Amino acid sequence: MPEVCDNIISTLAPCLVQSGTNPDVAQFISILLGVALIASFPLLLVIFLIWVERKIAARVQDRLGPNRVGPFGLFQNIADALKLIIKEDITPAGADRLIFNVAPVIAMLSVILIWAVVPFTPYNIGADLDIGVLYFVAISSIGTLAIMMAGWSSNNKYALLGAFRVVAQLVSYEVPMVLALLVPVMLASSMSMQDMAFAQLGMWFIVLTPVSAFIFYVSNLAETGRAPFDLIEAESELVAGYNIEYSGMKFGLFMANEFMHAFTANLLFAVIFLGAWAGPGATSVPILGFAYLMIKTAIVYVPSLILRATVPRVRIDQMMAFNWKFLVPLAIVNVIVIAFVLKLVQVLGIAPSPENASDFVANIPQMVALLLGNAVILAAAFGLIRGTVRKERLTEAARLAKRVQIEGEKEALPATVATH
Amino acid sequence: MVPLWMFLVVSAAVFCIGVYGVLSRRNAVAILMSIELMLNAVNINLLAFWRFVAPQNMAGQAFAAFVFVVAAAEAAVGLAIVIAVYRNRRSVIVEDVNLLRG
Amino acid sequence: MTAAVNEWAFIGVFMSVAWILPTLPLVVSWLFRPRRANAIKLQTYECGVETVGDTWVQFKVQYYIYGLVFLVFDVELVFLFPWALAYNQLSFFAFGAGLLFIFLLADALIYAWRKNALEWA
Amino acid sequence: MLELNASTLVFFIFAVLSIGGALGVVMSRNLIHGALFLIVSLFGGAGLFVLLAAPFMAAVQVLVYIGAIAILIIFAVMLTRSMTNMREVFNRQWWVSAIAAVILLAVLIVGVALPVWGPNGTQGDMVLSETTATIQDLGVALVDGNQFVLPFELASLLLTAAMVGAIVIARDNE
Repeated sequence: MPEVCDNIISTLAPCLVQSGTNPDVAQFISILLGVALIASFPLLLVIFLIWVERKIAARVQDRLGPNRVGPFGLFQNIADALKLIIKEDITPAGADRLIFNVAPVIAMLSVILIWAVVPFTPYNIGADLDIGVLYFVAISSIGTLAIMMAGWSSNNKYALLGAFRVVAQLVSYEVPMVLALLVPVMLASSMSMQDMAFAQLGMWFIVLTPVSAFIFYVSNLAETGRAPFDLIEAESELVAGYNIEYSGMKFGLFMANEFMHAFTANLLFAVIFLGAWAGPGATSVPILGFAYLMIKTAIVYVPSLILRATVPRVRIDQMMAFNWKFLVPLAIVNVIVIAFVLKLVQVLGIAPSPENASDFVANIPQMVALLLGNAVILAAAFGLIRGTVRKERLTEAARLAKRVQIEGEKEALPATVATH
Repeated sequence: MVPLWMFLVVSAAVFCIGVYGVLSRRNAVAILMSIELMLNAVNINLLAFWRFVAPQNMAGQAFAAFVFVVAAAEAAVGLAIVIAVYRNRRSVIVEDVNLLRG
Repeated sequence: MTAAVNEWAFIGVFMSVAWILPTLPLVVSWLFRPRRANAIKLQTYECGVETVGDTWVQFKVQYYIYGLVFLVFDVELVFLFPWALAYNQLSFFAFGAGLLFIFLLADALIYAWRKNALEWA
Repeated sequence: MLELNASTLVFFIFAVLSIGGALGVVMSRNLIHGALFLIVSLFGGAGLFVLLAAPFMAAVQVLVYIGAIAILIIFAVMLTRSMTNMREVFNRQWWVSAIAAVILLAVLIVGVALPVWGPNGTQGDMVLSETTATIQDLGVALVDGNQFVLPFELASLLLTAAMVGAIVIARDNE
């Protein structure tokens, strides 16, 4: 009947059953269609993303960027993909062929699979797993493995060394990221992505826990190898890391994967902290929710591109120190303080009840309490950073002064000898 | 749903392969990997019994979580010992490492 | 139950189908690309000079230390995620229990910090 | 006894991954291949956990084993250069171990598959309960004073001790 078949995506299965298909087969067909849609969307998107990134980087650096192929150079990346496809592909001698070829596919898979749990609209989500948050963390950790495989199987010491550096960076920054994720889980009382989106109808989590959002955003920059943490690529000093032996389309997969991963990470930020599809009219017109999600993602994605084009790269020891000595302690303190405030809010009875959780006004007392907690954390963190930086500057200045003094004495020495 | 005993057979097979690896490999890292296999078999067993016998009781899942802790601690310390031994003896073959035999 | 099974069926189908998409360009490229390999071309790339020695050079133990600290924090999450999930239903005692848990782990981090195990040097 | 449907098929896929990966671990000459086989085996285990309605444990399996322990093992292989001198994989008593393992396996299979030691779930009519405890219940149980709060804190203590110990052992003292 037409009223059943109006929304092709969400009601395909009942529609097929009505036209006489076996229910199991209908279910399978609808699942397959959903998979094909969700899996191919990021791959098509990435062509556009690379164009956006090149255009923005060009604008920041006062260049034009791609502007020859197609309108505004839109088809430049299709031309690049064609070039990569017909390029000779070299598997170096002594490489472990199977692992060498499988690694780029696994790297890309680890990003595509994340899209299965992204709630696009209130009604359209690939799989609303009850462990959604943990699912995407687990899947991302497979990407680390793919990098290790790529670096090892190349039979090149620089590739292996690069892979080691990358893996050390990725595993380090996973710790604050996951610790920061504990707070949204606590607030939503659920790990399902869709529940998390619904829990933010009243108030976005970025308002409730800006510190978690900050930690998540920064560690996502590092996880995806974006500036200022792009030591994975480091084109000006290392040329490349783990993917140095890759050429042709396999290299293309790694490169496209990097862009896709960056976008996916920002998409997750939008889902977990910016309320996913939430916005006026999203529940009645699902496509509007999808548009909101994409707009929110773009709002956090574009600054990361501008950041990439402007800031210099940090040193690896600075990067590790920033993670272990600042982000991880901050994330731990954040979890403790938020847990305490939440319990306090609950005991005082000013927490929004499940009935009015989606009401903005009911959320205000809790928001104020949480924001106070966040302000305390931020003030403490800021004070600590200032103290550390001042100490560092003083020791550096003392070191410099000492060196100047020693050199001055060296120069003065012959003169004193001469007077005697 | 597949019956309980088939899960147990899979778990038993993985466990016995792990036992074989521990008893027969010469490389210390390989032995540690075999131990990880055995712990994983234990986890399959715990969760299978939890699902089939007492799904409302939390004990099965909680025990499995503690097995994860033990596995992680074992891997961390075991591999650290392997690295330390390699630094002193330049070998990870267990038969070459007989410091305690005097 | 059936709903959850459907969700996991989706993930299963996704995993068994999604690898085709990245493999497809590799296959197309395999069909069209030239094959003119020779021994020099297949050499390990090392800034234009011939590679010296074994690929398995000795690595710093520092990498292992980072992996180790990561592993410990990763396993901690096995416990903290259920704790955070059930947090709203829990009493104040649960906050204390979680606090003690986190403090014990923070100890480990402080120890590593004091021993300079977190320095990249 | 066993009807052929989707869940049975999925079970067999994961069982083969689990056992095949395990065989790969003990047989492979190259330790990096061994570590990758270990990952395959553990991934199969994670699939079995999903079938057993414990998806949380499956995610943890991927996160902890594949994301952390496997990486640690690969680091250790590289640090000890165990790849290079691998002429003999097995020790001299390998056949004794093989016999012992096969006997153990036979005993275990008899124990679990044949009802020699009482009823054991081989009955096809065993009814599976539809409701299982959720992750929330696990969270409640972990900090409940009457259930697992002591092991919960002890787990943290064990991890701390393991980390301190491993750092002391692994570091160069020069």
